[in-house]
Amino acid sequence: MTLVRSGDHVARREALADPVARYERMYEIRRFEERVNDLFAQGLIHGTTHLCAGQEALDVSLALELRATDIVTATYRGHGIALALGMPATDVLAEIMGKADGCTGGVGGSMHLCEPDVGLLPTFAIVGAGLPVAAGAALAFQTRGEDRVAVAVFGDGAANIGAFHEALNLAAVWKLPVVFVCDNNVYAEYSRIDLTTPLTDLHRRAGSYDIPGVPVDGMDVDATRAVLREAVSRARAGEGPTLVEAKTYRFAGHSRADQATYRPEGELERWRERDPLVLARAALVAGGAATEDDLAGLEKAVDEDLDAVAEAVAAGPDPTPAAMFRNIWAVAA
Amino acid sequence: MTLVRSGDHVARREALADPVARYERMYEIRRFEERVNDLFAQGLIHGTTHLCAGQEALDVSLALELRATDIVTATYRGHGIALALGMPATDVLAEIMGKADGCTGGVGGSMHLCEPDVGLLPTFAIVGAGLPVAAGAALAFQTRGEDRVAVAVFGDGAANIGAFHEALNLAAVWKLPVVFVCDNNVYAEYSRIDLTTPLTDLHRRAGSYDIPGVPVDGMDVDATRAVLREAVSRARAGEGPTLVEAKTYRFAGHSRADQATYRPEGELERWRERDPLVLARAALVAGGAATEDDLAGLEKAVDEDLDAVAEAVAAGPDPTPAAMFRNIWAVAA
Amino acid sequence: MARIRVRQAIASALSDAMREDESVLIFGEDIAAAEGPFKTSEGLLAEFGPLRVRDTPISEMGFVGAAVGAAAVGMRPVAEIMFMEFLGVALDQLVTEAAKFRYLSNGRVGVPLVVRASVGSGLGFGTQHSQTLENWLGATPGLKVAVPSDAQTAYGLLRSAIRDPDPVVVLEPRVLYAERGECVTGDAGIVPLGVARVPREGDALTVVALGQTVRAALAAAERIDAGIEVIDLSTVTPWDRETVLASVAKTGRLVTVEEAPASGGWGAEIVATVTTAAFRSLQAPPFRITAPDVPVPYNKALEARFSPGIGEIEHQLTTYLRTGEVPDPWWLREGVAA
Amino acid sequence: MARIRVRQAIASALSDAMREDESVLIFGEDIAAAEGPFKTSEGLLAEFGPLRVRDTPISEMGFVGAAVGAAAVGMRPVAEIMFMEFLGVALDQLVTEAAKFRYLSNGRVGVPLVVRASVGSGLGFGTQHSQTLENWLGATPGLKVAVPSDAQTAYGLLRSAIRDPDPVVVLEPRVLYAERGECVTGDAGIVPLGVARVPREGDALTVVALGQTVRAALAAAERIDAGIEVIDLSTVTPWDRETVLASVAKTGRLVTVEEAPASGGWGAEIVATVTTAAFRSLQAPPFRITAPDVPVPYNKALEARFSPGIGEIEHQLTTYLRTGEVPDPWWLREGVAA
Ligand SMILES: Cc1ncc(C[n+]2csc(CCOP(=O)(O)OP(=O)(O)O)c2C)c(N)n1
Ligand SMILES: Cc1ncc(C[n+]2csc(CCOP(=O)(O)OP(=O)(O)O)c2C)c(N)n1
Ligand SMILES: [Mg+2]
Ligand SMILES: [Mg+2]
Repeated sequence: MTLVRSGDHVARREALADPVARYERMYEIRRFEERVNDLFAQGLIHGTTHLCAGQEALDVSLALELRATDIVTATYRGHGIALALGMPATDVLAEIMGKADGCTGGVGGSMHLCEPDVGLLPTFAIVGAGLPVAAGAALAFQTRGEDRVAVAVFGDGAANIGAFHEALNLAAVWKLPVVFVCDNNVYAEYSRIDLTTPLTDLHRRAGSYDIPGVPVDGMDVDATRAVLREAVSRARAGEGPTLVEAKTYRFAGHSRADQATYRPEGELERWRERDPLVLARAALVAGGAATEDDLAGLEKAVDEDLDAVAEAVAAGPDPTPAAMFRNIWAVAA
Repeated sequence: MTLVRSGDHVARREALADPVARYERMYEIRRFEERVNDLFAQGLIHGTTHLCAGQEALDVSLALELRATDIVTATYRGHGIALALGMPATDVLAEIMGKADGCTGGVGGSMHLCEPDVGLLPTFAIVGAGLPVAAGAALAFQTRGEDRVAVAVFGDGAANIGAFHEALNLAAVWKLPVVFVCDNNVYAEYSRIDLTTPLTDLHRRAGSYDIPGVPVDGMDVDATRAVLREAVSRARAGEGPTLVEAKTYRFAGHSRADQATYRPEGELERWRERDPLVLARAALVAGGAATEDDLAGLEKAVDEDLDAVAEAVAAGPDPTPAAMFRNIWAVAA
Repeated sequence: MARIRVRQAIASALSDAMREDESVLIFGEDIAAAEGPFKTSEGLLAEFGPLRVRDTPISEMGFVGAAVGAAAVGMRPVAEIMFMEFLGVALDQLVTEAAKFRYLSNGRVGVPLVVRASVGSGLGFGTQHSQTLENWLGATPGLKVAVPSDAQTAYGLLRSAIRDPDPVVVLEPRVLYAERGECVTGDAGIVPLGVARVPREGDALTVVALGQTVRAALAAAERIDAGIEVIDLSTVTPWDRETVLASVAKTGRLVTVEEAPASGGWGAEIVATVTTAAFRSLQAPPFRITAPDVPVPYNKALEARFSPGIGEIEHQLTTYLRTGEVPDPWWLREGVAA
Repeated sequence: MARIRVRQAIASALSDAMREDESVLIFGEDIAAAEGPFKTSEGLLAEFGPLRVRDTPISEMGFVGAAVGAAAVGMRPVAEIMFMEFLGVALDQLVTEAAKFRYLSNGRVGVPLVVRASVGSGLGFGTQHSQTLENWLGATPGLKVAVPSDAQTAYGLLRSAIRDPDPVVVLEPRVLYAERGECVTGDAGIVPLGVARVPREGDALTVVALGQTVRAALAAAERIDAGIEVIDLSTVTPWDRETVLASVAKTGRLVTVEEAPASGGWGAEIVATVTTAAFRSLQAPPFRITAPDVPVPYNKALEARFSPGIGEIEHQLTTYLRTGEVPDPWWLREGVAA
């Protein structure tokens, strides 16, 4: 792998057609998050961040099933999706570090990644806010007769907020080309899902809008991919929205300060056995697509690249105060 | 029937134990609304109003199954509920006419009726707003260990708004003593229900919260009463919320200006055959509880009373400008 | 030049915009088949069809959010909010999302949406359907807010709002929908955002009004006839400092006329800014003519008194011109508010 | 007198209120088992149990509405909104419902709820989690809004808010949660609503600050040491006209210090009201020291410049005292905002 810079996004996205490259991307996401965690611990990053370890399979399969012209609304837990969709680690890390070269120029931060070239709208720090927006993008596609699709990715906790309900109903009644992907990682902040809703099989909420609701093992990249493929092609064919519930697990705490002491004993460990990276790696070796050595080499290359990225980003320029005055109105005031 | 004035609310409520009195109340509501309509036509009422003809059976059965200490949140289409719960026609009409003797002193109007003595919170002009409020009243009862129940009454259109979703989930996860009563009268303003949601059997939305969802023929006072009784006693027994969907029909237009020309041909006429008053009247006569003559006499008495009410209210005092400065802060500014 | 109703001017602006630009689509509750609760979309479904003219479920947060998404991918959606209050569940999408997309995308994702909402008192809709609430939007860099005062500005500001690359909220005084006025349509009828109008010139006193208070202020100024300049602010954020400051430089006196309570109203921003910028040219204390700090009452007579009418404005301005001092509003003069 | 953190002062206020009054119950996201995202409810679940201390689903409109209902039937709920922005879907319940119940019930149904929400910039939470947005609430007769500036006011205003018979929103500057300060608890520590504090007296200039700008204003005043009176507004609606007017009557000069952009901020109301009421006693133009009219930036250095800090306040006040003219803010002085 070589350092990818802005402009190569789509190529980076298309590389995922290769199963080995899919594993590589998942590995990159995992390691990227570890680095972000370290940089925080070292005081080199300001504010807060939300790591996505445990949901790499979902992020990568989503990227694989979408076209670069499709649109994604995601959340503050969005580093993995950004990387999966094709954003290079430099752009993402620079933003997280508030650098001038970050994807928003350093005014957004970890919760606000954006790359129109791969269809990523500014990620949403408000729970649920991205669902109606995805429906709206789909409305545009439908109105213009385009075969593009919009996808909203959101958490289990977001399924309890009003925007979820309104967006699904709107999409259902208008048969919009949108897929609602619920990343059910068992927790919303420090609350286990069963503390905040009696219905934990969230795909069943699709019934309220007479649309398909499909659960899937979100730790399994192939299974997830298959379900998303079906949902995306339904949308693209004009058959309306689907609610996909990917059952995943949040390996990290909610945000950087969180040690996740509220987890029942053994829960994390049980889920770790189903780590999407472990599963994907074993499948590649078992299927003969790559040897242990191939993968070890590839992992080393990713590690080295991320070293180089981290070094380059840290040395990059900070924005000047003028940055906060730009991009507020269409025409500079 | 004699003119009932403030203070006799509870007695008026309790009268409903008698099936003939139930019919009488339904008849009163229907005639009351006709008068309101006439007063508007004569330019004697300001603003707008939303008539409830067609939902009298629901209003009266609800009043019958609740205690005066229970709490109801209702909507701008609330004249019937107010009368059913025990508010005398004078208080309601005076408010609609903006009179000083109205239940809010004339500052509220048709959309904002209120009578704490019978558990009616100020009715809600914002669609959906009453559902979380009812859940909150139920939360108070639960916290204090009281066996009181809260009921939210709302329309089919309200089932598409975020507050519906959030309130039902909150009530379900906390097992609150609340009953959600959806008055599915087929229309939200000028839109038939199937134009704004693919799921028209709204009680099925209960499935999203793992609570019971029960449909009922809202034109039949006995059937409605039975379903409400079950839901209210579940709530009172601490078994949590129920979503009741009463299938009714809005005989009038949405609000005063609306001629409802958007209705499919014959629809109104078909529903008219199931007019709750016609059904209830026939049942009384058939069951021998009253003769045609009894009922004709009773209807005449109601008509006369409403004549007297209308006359008295029209002659009543208007509020002075000082009224708009009262009751904003707890202690007068 | 045709005299048309304000609601017709709005429908014309929508249809002209939809003819001019295929990316314009409109949606809201009962705006398609029923042509709008206030008939502001008459004829549009028939002309533009159900893809571009849509009835929505009662889901303000959902469809305002949908406007954000549609705008972010190149449409110019116009969402109708029947009564401004209903934005109470949708401010997130406007203030915290739409207004910030350009900033959060390094200038690459604009959100050219328009939200139209009816506002204000005067028709007996009661306290939950009669507020103006432009304060909900006014502290939001990236979001523009315009308020028409007659048929021409209803047409022209809406056309500008739809062409604008940023999110714009147009707050339409509901009481004006049925009013008639002259209205030039087409490009010549476009009224720019951010520019105040000066429908009446004078050199003794600057009166800044907005929306439904413009005509009352003008009528009061006619009656007094003593060099009163009346400014129709038209765009309340960002507002036209130049025009107002130039006027005050000339008159030395500033009064704002608001239909709603003083607290939290737009008048404070005008008075504060002008005072800071033009302190030495002020010859008398600037002040605000407003409603009292109470919810909008329902009763017809009370509602009529709530918002400052021609008589009240005339009284306050006359007293001010005569004495140079700030007059009491009616509720203090009459000792009504204890 | 103990020096405790602001978040501990808040937890103390909640527990003292819950001990005093059985009708107090609290809820919000992760406030029970996890003791609050900002640890403002430490120990409360353990002491008061799961009926009175509840974790909610992510449903701001739902649980703010539930607070309205619980309050309407006699409880005194305190709902926590983690970040003020999340009220963007719940203003309906506060502004259009809670604030109007007393009015719409002829005085028979009060809504003694409290909503606590964290506000403001300074911790790198980015543009959707750093606004202050008190403007969303300020035009609402019937609704009170208080903003603490240290441990004592955090404790004391919250106690008052909970005892108050009307709905009160307490906006807590998030950046203060970890700060320590002296804090008297119990009845002696209660700080009344609607009364401004005067932590520093002087006769040359009145500075009105709120929330996190109070300490910056005080520190700047210390440095300048030229008769600067600093007022901590404490309650932003309804605000204490008497104290501010008395101060300006003495000093003849008024400056407000806001952490957020000028447009739509609370400072306009103060400047406008004081100008109208005390025009003749003003010896120089009143003005507002604020953030620029931009969204809150994420980058640490940029965020630090966004909100007026001690140095900026000192500079502007010094220039003003020296010249009697309104100083330019840093972005104009430095030519940064093109
Ligand atoms: C409307 C709103 N309420 C609360 C929050 C605070 N918050 C941020 S993340 C989060 C938990 C979300 O959980 P979930 O939807 O399951 O997503 P996850 O974090 O697990 O990816 C909460 C409550 C918010 N950002 N927006
Ligand atoms: C949040 C909100 N959106 C829109 C409206 C305008 N409005 C008033 S009544 C109504 C229709 C409601 O329909 P439904 O819930 O079926 O009740 P019904 O009128 O049939 O009793 C609408 C859209 C409102 N009052 N509140
Ligand atoms: Mg989660
Ligand atoms: Mg209906």
